[in-house]
Amino acid sequence: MSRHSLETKIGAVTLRNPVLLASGPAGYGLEYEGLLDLERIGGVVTKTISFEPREGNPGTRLHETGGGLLNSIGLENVGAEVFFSEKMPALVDAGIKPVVSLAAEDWEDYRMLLDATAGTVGVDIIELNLSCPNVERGGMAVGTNPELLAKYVRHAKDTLPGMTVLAKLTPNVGDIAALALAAEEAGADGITAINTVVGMDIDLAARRPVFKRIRAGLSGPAVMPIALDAVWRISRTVDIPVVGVGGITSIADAMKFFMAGAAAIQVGTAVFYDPALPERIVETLEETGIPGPLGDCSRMKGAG
Amino acid sequence: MSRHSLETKIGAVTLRNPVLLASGPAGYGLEYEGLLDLERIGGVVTKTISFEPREGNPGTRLHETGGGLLNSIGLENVGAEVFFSEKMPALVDAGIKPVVSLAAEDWEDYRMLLDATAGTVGVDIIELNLSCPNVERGGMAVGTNPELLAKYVRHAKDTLPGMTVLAKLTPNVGDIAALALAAEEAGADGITAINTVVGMDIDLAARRPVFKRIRAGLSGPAVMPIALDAVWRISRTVDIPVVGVGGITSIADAMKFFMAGAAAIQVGTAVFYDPALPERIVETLEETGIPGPLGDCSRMKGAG
Amino acid sequence: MKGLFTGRIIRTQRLSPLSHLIVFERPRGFPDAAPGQFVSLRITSTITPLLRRPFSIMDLTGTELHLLVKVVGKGSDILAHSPCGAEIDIAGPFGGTVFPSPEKKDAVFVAGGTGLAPMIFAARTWKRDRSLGRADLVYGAGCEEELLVSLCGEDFTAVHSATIDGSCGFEGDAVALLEKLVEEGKAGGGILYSCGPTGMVRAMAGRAAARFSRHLTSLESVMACGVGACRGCTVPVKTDGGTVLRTICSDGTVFDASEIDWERWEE
Amino acid sequence: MKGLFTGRIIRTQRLSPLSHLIVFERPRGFPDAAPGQFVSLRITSTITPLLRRPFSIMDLTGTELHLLVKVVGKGSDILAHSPCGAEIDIAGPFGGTVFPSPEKKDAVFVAGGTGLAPMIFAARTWKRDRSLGRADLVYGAGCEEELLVSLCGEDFTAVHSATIDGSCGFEGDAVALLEKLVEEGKAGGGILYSCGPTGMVRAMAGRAAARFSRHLTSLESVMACGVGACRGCTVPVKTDGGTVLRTICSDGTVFDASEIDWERWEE
Ligand SMILES: Cc1cc2nc3c(=O)[nH]c(=O)nc-3n(C[C@H](O)[C@H](O)[C@H](O)COP(=O)(O)OP(=O)(O)OC[C@H]3O[C@@H](n4cnc5c(N)ncnc54)[C@H](O)[C@@H]3O)c2cc1C
Ligand SMILES: Cc1cc2nc3c(=O)[nH]c(=O)nc-3n(C[C@H](O)[C@H](O)[C@H](O)COP(=O)(O)OP(=O)(O)OC[C@H]3O[C@@H](n4cnc5c(N)ncnc54)[C@H](O)[C@@H]3O)c2cc1C
Ligand SMILES: Cc1cc2nc3c(=O)[nH]c(=O)nc-3n(C[C@H](O)[C@H](O)[C@H](O)COP(=O)(O)O)c2cc1C
Ligand SMILES: Cc1cc2nc3c(=O)[nH]c(=O)nc-3n(C[C@H](O)[C@H](O)[C@H](O)COP(=O)(O)O)c2cc1C
Ligand code: FES
Ligand code: FES
Repeated sequence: MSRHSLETKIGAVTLRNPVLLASGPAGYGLEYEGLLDLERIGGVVTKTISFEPREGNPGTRLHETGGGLLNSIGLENVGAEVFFSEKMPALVDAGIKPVVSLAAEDWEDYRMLLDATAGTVGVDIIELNLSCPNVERGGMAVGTNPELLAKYVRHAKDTLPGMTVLAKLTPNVGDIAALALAAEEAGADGITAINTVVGMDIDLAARRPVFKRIRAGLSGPAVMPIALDAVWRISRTVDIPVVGVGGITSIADAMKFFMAGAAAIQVGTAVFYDPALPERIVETLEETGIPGPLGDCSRMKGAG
Repeated sequence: MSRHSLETKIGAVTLRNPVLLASGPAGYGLEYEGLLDLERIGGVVTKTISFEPREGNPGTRLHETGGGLLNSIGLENVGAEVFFSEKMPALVDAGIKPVVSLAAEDWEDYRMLLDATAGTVGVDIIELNLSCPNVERGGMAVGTNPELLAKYVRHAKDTLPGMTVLAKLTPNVGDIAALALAAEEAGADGITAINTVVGMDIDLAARRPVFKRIRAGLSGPAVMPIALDAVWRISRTVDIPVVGVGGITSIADAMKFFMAGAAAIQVGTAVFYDPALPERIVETLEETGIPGPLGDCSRMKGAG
Repeated sequence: MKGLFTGRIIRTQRLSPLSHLIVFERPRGFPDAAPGQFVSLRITSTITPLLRRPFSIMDLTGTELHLLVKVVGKGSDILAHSPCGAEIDIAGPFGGTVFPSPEKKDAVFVAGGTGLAPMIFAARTWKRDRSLGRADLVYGAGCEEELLVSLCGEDFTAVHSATIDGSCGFEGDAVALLEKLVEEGKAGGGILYSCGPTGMVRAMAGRAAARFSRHLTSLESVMACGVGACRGCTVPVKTDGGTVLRTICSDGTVFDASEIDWERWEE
Repeated sequence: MKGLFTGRIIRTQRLSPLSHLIVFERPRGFPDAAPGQFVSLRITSTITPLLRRPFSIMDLTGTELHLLVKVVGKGSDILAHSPCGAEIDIAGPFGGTVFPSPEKKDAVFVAGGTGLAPMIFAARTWKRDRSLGRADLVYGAGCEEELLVSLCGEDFTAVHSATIDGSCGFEGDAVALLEKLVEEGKAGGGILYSCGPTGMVRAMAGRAAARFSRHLTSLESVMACGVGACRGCTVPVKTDGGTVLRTICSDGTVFDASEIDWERWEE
C-alpha cells in the first residue's frame, strides 16, 4: 500500500512529519531513548531555555488532578551556553529535528538569548515561549499583551533573518485569537497553542497549597477541549500555520487537532504515560494521510 | 457529639448551610426528588432564567471529554413569568431555599427581568449569570468587561433594594480577580466563581464539531484546578463572600474550596453522577465544622 | 418513585461478540417499572466514564433486573465485563411516559439493535398480565452475529429478522423489512411499538407507520441528569402553536412518533 | 537499556491489610537491574490515574519481577487488586545510580514502610553473588499488621523491628531504633543503606548515620517522566560551588545522604 507523505512546511522549514514532542515533557530529547523512536517523529521542541541557567521552582513540582497534571517546574534549564554547545548537537547527531524553545525574564535577557541563538549553526526553527511570567510586566506573561508580544516576535524576526519563528501562546487570556493575530502581524511564521492553563490545588492534610508558588500550569486530557477550541479559533483568524498542543492522549485526539485546523501537533503530558503515542500517530497518518481541516461549519457564536 | 452549626451569611441572607446546587444542573430543584434530600442542603441555585422563555441551542447539548463535560444547553428556560408563578413557589413549598439565577441578552431584557423579580415575594437572593453571550456586545459576555459588569450589578442593587446579589463570573478572561473587584465596587454582596470554561470537541466520524454552536462550556473534575485558583485569587482581592463552584466531585474537593477562601460552595456536574454528594458534604461539615481559609502562604507569583 | 440503589450482578451472559445480558438482583425497595423506562448506572467511581449511562429495563421481576448491554465505548465495556458479585450504583427507574398495552391485544414491535430491550420488557409485561395477543417482532441488526434471536425467541409469536449485510433473514434494515411486511399485508393496524437508532425511527415515522393506528417509540439521547433537570436530552414536539422542547428522560422516553418535529430535531 | 514492556501478573499475595506482593513474569527482553532501580507502571489505560506509578524492584530473577505494593491511593489500589493474568504496561528499569555492594561484606539496612523493597533486592542480589556477609535490617512500620516480617525473614541475618504504636518490637520509628542499636554498639561502621519516607531519611542523615562510613539512600518523589526529562523530581545536591538540582529518577535513585542539601530541599 502506498504510504502518504507527511512532510510539513512551516515557514522556511520542512518537517518530515507534523508530530512533535512538546517543550518541557520532551526534555532535551534524548532522555526517552529506548522508550520512543525519536527518528520517527517530526521533531522535538526542546525544554525552554533562558540565557542564564535557571534552577526553577522550589517545593513540589508535579501534582495530578482529575484528568490533568499541574506542574510548577518553573523553567529549570541549563542555559543557552550549555544548550547550544552540548544538548543541541547531541540531538542533531541522533538524527532528530530540534525546535528550540526560548524564553526570557526581561527584554535584556531576551536580546542576549537571541544573540546567542543567532550564532549557532543548525538552528532553523525556534518557538518563543511567551507564556512565562515577565519581570518588567510585574510577573505577567508577555503573551497576554498584544503590543509586547508583537515587540518580542518582531525582534526575533529582525535578529534572526531566515529563522522560522513560532509564537507559543498562553490560554490564560480573554481572546487568544487576538494575540495570535498580533503575532502574525509582527511576522511570526506560525502559532503554537496552547501552553498550560493556570490552576492550583490544596494539600488537605498539610492545609497548604500543593505548590510553593501556589499557582501552577494544568495540562493533559483535562485541557484538551480548551486547546482544541483555541486551535479552531486561531486557525480561522490567521493565515500562518497553527501547531496544536494540549491534552492529546490518543490517535483520535491528534486527528481532531488536524480537523480543527492544525498544521502540526505536539504531544506533551501523554509522553509521560504513553511514550509510544507519537510514533503511533505517525504510523496512522502514514496510512490515512493528514486529515484536512473542517469547513467553516457556521459563524462563531458564544457558548451557552 | 455536638454538631457544628453551618449557618452561612451572605449579604442579608442566612443559609442553613453553605452547600448549594449550581445553576443549570440543579434545574428548577424538584427534578431530583427521590435522589437527593433537598431540605438538607443550603439551597438551590435555579436554572438561569431570562425575561422571555428561551428554547436554547439546537443539536447535541452534552458531550463527555476527559474528566469533563461540555454542554451547550444555551439557557433554555421557562421565562420569568412561569418561573416566578410556578417553579419558585413549588420550591419554597418543599422547604428549599432558592437562589434565583438571572441573565439577559441585552439591557432592555435585563431591566424587564429585574422588574419582574422585584415584584415577587420570597426572593431575597439572586445570582447574576454574567457569563452568557450578550447581544449588544457582539456576543461577548457581560462578565468579560469590568464597566459593563459594574453597570449590570449596580442596576440590580438599585432596582432591588435589600436584595442580596451574587455576581457569577466567567473564567474566560485574563484576570478574573479584576472582574470580581469591579463587581464588589458596584455593590455585589458576593461573587460566584466559576461558570464553565470555553471548549470544543469534534465528532471524528461525522467530520464536524460536536456542537452546532461549535463552542461549548466545560465543567466537571477537569476544571477544578482552574476554579480553585479563581476562588483563591478572588477571595484575596475582595472582601465580600466568594461562592466556589467548578468540578467539586468529592468531600475533599469541597473542603479545598473552603480552604481556598470560599464562604459557600456549589455542586454542579457531580450531581449528575453522584446526587447524594451535596448531602454527604453537609454531613461531614456538621461533624468537622467548615474548614477555615488558609493564610496568605506567600505573595502571588506567576506559574512556571 | 425513583431512587438511588445498589445492584449486585448475579448472572451475566455473552449473547454475541458485543452484546451481553446483565442480570442484577432487584435492589431492595426498587420500585416497579413499566416498558420504556430505564435505569442510569454509575459504572465506576472514577471519572472515566464521568456521567451515568442509561440502559432500558429489559425485564424486572420480583427478584431480578435485566439489562441488555452492547459494548460501544468505555462505559458499556466496563459494565459488560463486570464480574458476578460486582455492586453497581443504579438510579431509577427513570422515564415519565411508558408504552401502553395494545388496544386490541395484537401488536407489532420494531427493534433496531439494543432497542430490543424495551420491546422484550413490553412483551413480557403484557404477557404476564394477559394484555398481549399476537406479537410480531420486526428486528434488525448489523449482521447475523449481533442478531440476538436466542434472547427473544419465546416472547413473540413471530420474529422477522433483518440484517444489513444479509447474513441472516431479510437483507436490509428493520424499516425496509417492516415496509415489506406491510405491503404484503402481513402487518398493519393497531399500535406500532418501536425502539432503535434515531435514524431508524425517523425513517419509519414517515412511511411504514402510516399503516398503523399509532406509532409509539422510545427515544434515546445522550443524557446527564436523567430526570429532566439539565435540559440536555430535548426533542422538539409539535403543539398547536408550534414546537416545544420535551426531555427524553422525563417527558419520554415514549413519544407518539407523529408528534415529533423530525425536521427540527437535529441531533 | 530501559524500554517499554508488558508484564503479566503470575502471582499475588496479600501480606497485610495494605501491602501486597505482586509477581510478574519477567517480560521477554527485560534488562537486568540493580538494587535501587525501579519500574514505572501504567496501571490503567483510562485517565485515572493519569501518570505512571513508580515502584522499586524488590526482586528480579531470570523469570520473575517482584514488586511490593502498598495501597495509598487509586493507582496502588488498582494494581494491588489486579488479578493473576492481568497484563500491565511496565517501563524501565529506571534509575541511573544503584546501591554498591558493601566494601567489607557486612551491611546495615534501614527500611521504612515500602522502603523495604529495595533493601530486599539488595540483600538478595548480594547474597546471590556472595558479596554480602552479616546483614542487619532495621525496619519500621506503623503497626504490627504492616510489619511484613514474613517477607524478609530469610534475607537478613537479623531483623530489628520497630512500630510507631509499639504493637510489635521497638516502640518508635526505624531511626530511633537505629540510634539505640548504634548507642548499644550493635550497629555502626561500613555503609548504611536506607530507603523510606523522606522524613525518615532526613532524620537519619543528620544523626545516626554519622557512625557509618557512608550513608547511601534511595529517594522517592512524585514523578512524571521517570527518565530525567521533565525535571519534576529534583533534589538539591551540594557541590563545591553551592547546590545543583539532580533528578531522583535518573541521577538517582541512590544518593549519598551527606551530599543532599537537606535544608534547601522542600518537598
Ligand atoms: C433511554 C436510553 C436507553 C438505552 N438503552 C440501552 C440498552 O438497553 N442497551 C444498550 O446497550 N444501550 C442503551 N442505551 C445507549 C447507552 O446508554 C449507550 O450506548 C452508552 O451510554 C454508551 O456509553 P459508553 O461509555 O460505552 O460509550 P461512549 O464511549 O460514551 O460513547 C459511545 C457512543 O454512545 C453514545 N453515548 C454516550 N453517552 C451516552 C448517553 N449517556 N446516552 C446515550 N448515548 C450515549 C455516544 O454519543 C457515542 O456515540 C440507551 C440510551 C438511552 C438514552
Ligand atoms: C523511586 C520510587 C520507588 C517507589 N517504590 C515503591 C514501592 O516499592 N512500593 C510502594 O508501595 N510504593 C513505592 N513508591 C511510592 C509509589 O510510587 C506511590 O505510593 C504511588 O505512586 C501512589 O500512587 P496512588 O495512585 O496509589 O496514590 P495517589 O492517590 O496518587 O497519591 C497518594 C500518595 O502517593 C503520592 N504519590 C502520588 N504519585 C506519586 C508518584 N508518581 N511517585 C511517588 N509518590 C507519589 C502522593 O503524593 C500521595 O501522597 C515508590 C516511589 C518512587 C518514586
Ligand atoms: C512538566 C511540564 C513542563 C513544561 N515545560 C514547558 C516549557 O518549558 N516550555 C513550554 O513552552 N511549555 C512547557 N510545558 C507546556 C507543554 O509544552 C504544553 O504546552 C502543555 O503541557 C499542554 O500540552 P499537553 O497537555 O500535551 O501536555 C510544560 C508542560 C509540562 C507538563
Ligand atoms: C448542563 C449544564 C448547564 C448549566 N447551566 C447554567 C446556567 O443556566 N446558568 C449558570 O449560571 N451556570 C450554568 N452552568 C454552569 C454551572 O452552574 C457551574 O458553574 C459549572 O458547571 C462549573 O461547576 P461544576 O463543574 O460543578 O459543574 C451549567 C452547567 C452545566 C453542566
Ligand atoms: S438528561 Fe437531563 S434533562 Fe434529560
Ligand atoms: S520524573 Fe521527570 S525528571 Fe524525574
